[in-house]
Amino acid sequence: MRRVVPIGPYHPLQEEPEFFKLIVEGEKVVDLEINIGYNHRGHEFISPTLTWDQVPFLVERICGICSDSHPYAYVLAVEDCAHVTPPPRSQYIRTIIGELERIHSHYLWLGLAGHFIGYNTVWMWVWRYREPLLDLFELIMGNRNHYAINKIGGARRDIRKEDFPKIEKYLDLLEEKNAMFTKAILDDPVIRARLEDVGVLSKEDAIAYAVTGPTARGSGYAIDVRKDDPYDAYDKVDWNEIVFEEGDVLAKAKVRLLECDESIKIVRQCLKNMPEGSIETRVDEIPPGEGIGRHEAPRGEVFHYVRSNGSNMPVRHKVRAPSFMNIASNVVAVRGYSIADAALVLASVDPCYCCTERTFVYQSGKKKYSGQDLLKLSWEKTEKLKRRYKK
Amino acid sequence: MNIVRILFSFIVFPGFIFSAVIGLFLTWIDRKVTARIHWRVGPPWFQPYADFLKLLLKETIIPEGSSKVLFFLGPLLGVVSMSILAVMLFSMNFNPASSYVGDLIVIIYLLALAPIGIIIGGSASKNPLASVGASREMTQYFAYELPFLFALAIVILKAGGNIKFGEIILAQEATGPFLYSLSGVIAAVVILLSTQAKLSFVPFDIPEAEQEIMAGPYIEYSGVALAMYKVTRAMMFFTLPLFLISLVWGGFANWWAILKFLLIIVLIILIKNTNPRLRIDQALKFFWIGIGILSILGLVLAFYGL
Amino acid sequence: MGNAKLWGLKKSPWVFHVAAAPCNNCDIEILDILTPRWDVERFGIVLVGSPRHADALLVTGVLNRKNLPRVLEVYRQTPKPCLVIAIGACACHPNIFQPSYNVIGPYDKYIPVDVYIPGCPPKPEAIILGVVKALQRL
Amino acid sequence: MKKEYSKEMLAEICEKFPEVSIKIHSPRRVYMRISRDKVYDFAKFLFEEKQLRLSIATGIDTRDGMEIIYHFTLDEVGTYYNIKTVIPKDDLKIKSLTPFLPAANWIEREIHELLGVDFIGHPNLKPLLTAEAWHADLQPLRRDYADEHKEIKIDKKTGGLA
Repeated sequence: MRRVVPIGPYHPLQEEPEFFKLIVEGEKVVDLEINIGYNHRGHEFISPTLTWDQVPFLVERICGICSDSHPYAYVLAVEDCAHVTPPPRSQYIRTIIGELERIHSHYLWLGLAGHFIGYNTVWMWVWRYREPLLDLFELIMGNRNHYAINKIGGARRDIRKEDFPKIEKYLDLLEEKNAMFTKAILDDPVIRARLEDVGVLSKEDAIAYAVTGPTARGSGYAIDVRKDDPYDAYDKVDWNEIVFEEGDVLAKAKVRLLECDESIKIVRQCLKNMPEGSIETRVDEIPPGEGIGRHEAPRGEVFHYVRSNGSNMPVRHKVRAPSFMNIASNVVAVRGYSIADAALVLASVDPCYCCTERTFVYQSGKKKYSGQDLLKLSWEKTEKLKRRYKK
Repeated sequence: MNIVRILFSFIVFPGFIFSAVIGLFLTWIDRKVTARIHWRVGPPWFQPYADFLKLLLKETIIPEGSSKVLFFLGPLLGVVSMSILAVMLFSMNFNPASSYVGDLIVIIYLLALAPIGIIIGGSASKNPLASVGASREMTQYFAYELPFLFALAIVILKAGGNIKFGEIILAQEATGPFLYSLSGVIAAVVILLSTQAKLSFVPFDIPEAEQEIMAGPYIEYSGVALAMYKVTRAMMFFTLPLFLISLVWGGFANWWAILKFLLIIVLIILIKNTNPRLRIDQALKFFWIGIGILSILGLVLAFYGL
Repeated sequence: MGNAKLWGLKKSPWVFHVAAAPCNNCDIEILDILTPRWDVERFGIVLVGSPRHADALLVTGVLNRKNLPRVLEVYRQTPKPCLVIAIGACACHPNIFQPSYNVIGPYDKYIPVDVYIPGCPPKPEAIILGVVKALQRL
Repeated sequence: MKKEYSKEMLAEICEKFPEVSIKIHSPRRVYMRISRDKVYDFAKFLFEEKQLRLSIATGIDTRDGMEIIYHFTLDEVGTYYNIKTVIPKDDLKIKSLTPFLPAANWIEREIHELLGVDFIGHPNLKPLLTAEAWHADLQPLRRDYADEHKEIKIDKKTGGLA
């Protein structure tokens, strides 16, 4: 007897609305229909209505978890188009933020993966150690998410000398905790029973569906933009690409866990070797032409293509998020497994589909705080954080 | 006069109201301990009562096209069976003479009523996820019931083949709790794991896996009906550990029982918080092969008096 | 009776999370307030899996043509009385997404919204403050 | 050592497809122009024989016609080989790549939906992103699109069309 089990559009498995129709026989999934578009906001339509320097703020709001990756790929694309090379210090800054974001994203996924298999303790513990990283972001860039660090021709903010030890201190904590999580999660027999040989995506399917990121590397398909097409500081640091052959959910989890260690390594080296100097080159105009930017986001390769006609706005701006390719591969990965596994497999590619700065708090129609007041509150908190970290 | 006493014992003490109040308090302990394990603070003590009160006073929506009678029968079955179970456990512990032949069988049936209520309710909801939940509940019931019955057989064997509940308690008073023997430990472990499954706690919360099938059988329930399910769950959290204590740990008609009771509760909460959810086929394998063989071994040991 | 109901609602608001077309950040911050540093379970706030169990809907992101019918359906399925709390700048106004063909504007055009918590994303403190304000207004 | 595009590969392409015009934008960004009829064979050659990965395809509405760019990448050297083709606006048809490359499925559906290009041989050319109530003949990324979405009225009760 065939039945349709809907997952979504509103389902606790996903933070975002997507609709998966699982066609099941008993508990076994025989087919999957994916219906997306619940999150379609038309970025490619809005982008040509904004100027070159406004677009990073728009693409930042494609996805809140990879809110560094999209602007990063976008500025790389524009720099490719205009043949601009940003100053070395800004390259290092961008690399550091890119890697810190990767840790934040992988930890987020790890916590949610724990939640999905009903292991809330993992979720709470992992997110407990993710929280100081968000404080660090707030300290460096003034916001917990939506960092706004990338700018055409450089970085928007500098990392101050006095923040270095704070980052180092956090990395020490993280290194210790990451070893703990890796051991705890990979040695737990019940977790292994749930994750091993589930949702296997073979290498052939991975190539045919052109998946990217940890999803591909978990299937033995060794692609990583940071190694293949090194940009910014990635060819000046020493790190390893993590590849596993199995293709199951456990392999993807392993890739993400071990990648955090590599990210720690990269950030340490960047902090150590960071050159002095300015953090941006002036870009006066974008000449007519086209440019491609790619960045290895936590989920895979982010691809941005821009075309300029010499005016102050892009003519066409194409965005390809890694999940666009990864989610389509679920159709083959989920077939033949049970509903309980399907939920896990759908989450295992770390699906991500994906707001502005005006803030008011209204209380029964009366304005209580203005934007300025809130900005002040925010500064005060940043100061407080700084004091706390000094101790 | 007698009727009033019986009604009092079923509705107030130790029946519905008493076990519901204590049960809800235990769910607070559960949430608090869970929160502490998670490095959190956790809810205040009145939280489960506030939840219950709010659900009672909220709108109850009956999904279109589902049978009203069956939709409410589901939660009602659980509440009624757990009230009766609480009364039986108390009367037999404090007055073993009130026991009659075969009352253990009655208790087994009462314990089965709660999952049957969930299956009825889930099937009556007319929701694909609820029916998946109901079918998982059924599978899981068949999974844990077999070793559970074997464990009860161990207890009966050790009590000298007596299926009177009062006799089991008296036998333990005479020879010491069954727990202090090898087969008694096996029986206790099996009953504890079945309790975990009966309570639908992780790793056996498969029927109501929130992240997979959105609370499963309860998905369409709201207001009073959901409150009844919640209170059934709370009452089970009270009566099932008591059942375990009276079967293998010498009854609860003494002050030590409170400590034993809390120990079992904390054990259940710890198991809940240090395991991920199993898949339904893994749960089936676990109960039938792993725990099944263990319980048969216990039966053999009990036969030789170990 | 009325007081008891109010007390119950105030002390135990169960929330269901409705994400229309968000960028994920507000959603992540909502999950964040459940985790150790903020722990809203102290106030009895629990994230539930079905709109049937919910007392409050946390809505995030902008509405678009495809998810509007679903959001309305979720609102219909929620037993009344229920609060609607719009979290994030997008839920209050489409903002940067205004020119898009697929975005159809703020929530309050379609469902009654009780509280607005703007910010991109609002800090967890702001979300907790907003929910508490909403409960105080009851 | 910085890896980049290989001369041998470009020579092989020129030999097999003599009509390709190649522009090297930067060491790792190669743009190749080819006529519409040859795109299928060329893409097949790149995917099957040269093991290139299809990253995405971009559709651009230009004055000369609908331009489609297939972004292929060779991960060993990290180079993008982009196939450009122009389709005249009065005949928006091109052969689909989906039969041999499943990854192209969603990409082509998206271009079909937002720009109105028909992909011949595509198994399931249904709208991917827009709502059920969206007019199929409205393609928002085209140059002649003039905010027609403002005309679509919404029923406030059901969320569908008024």
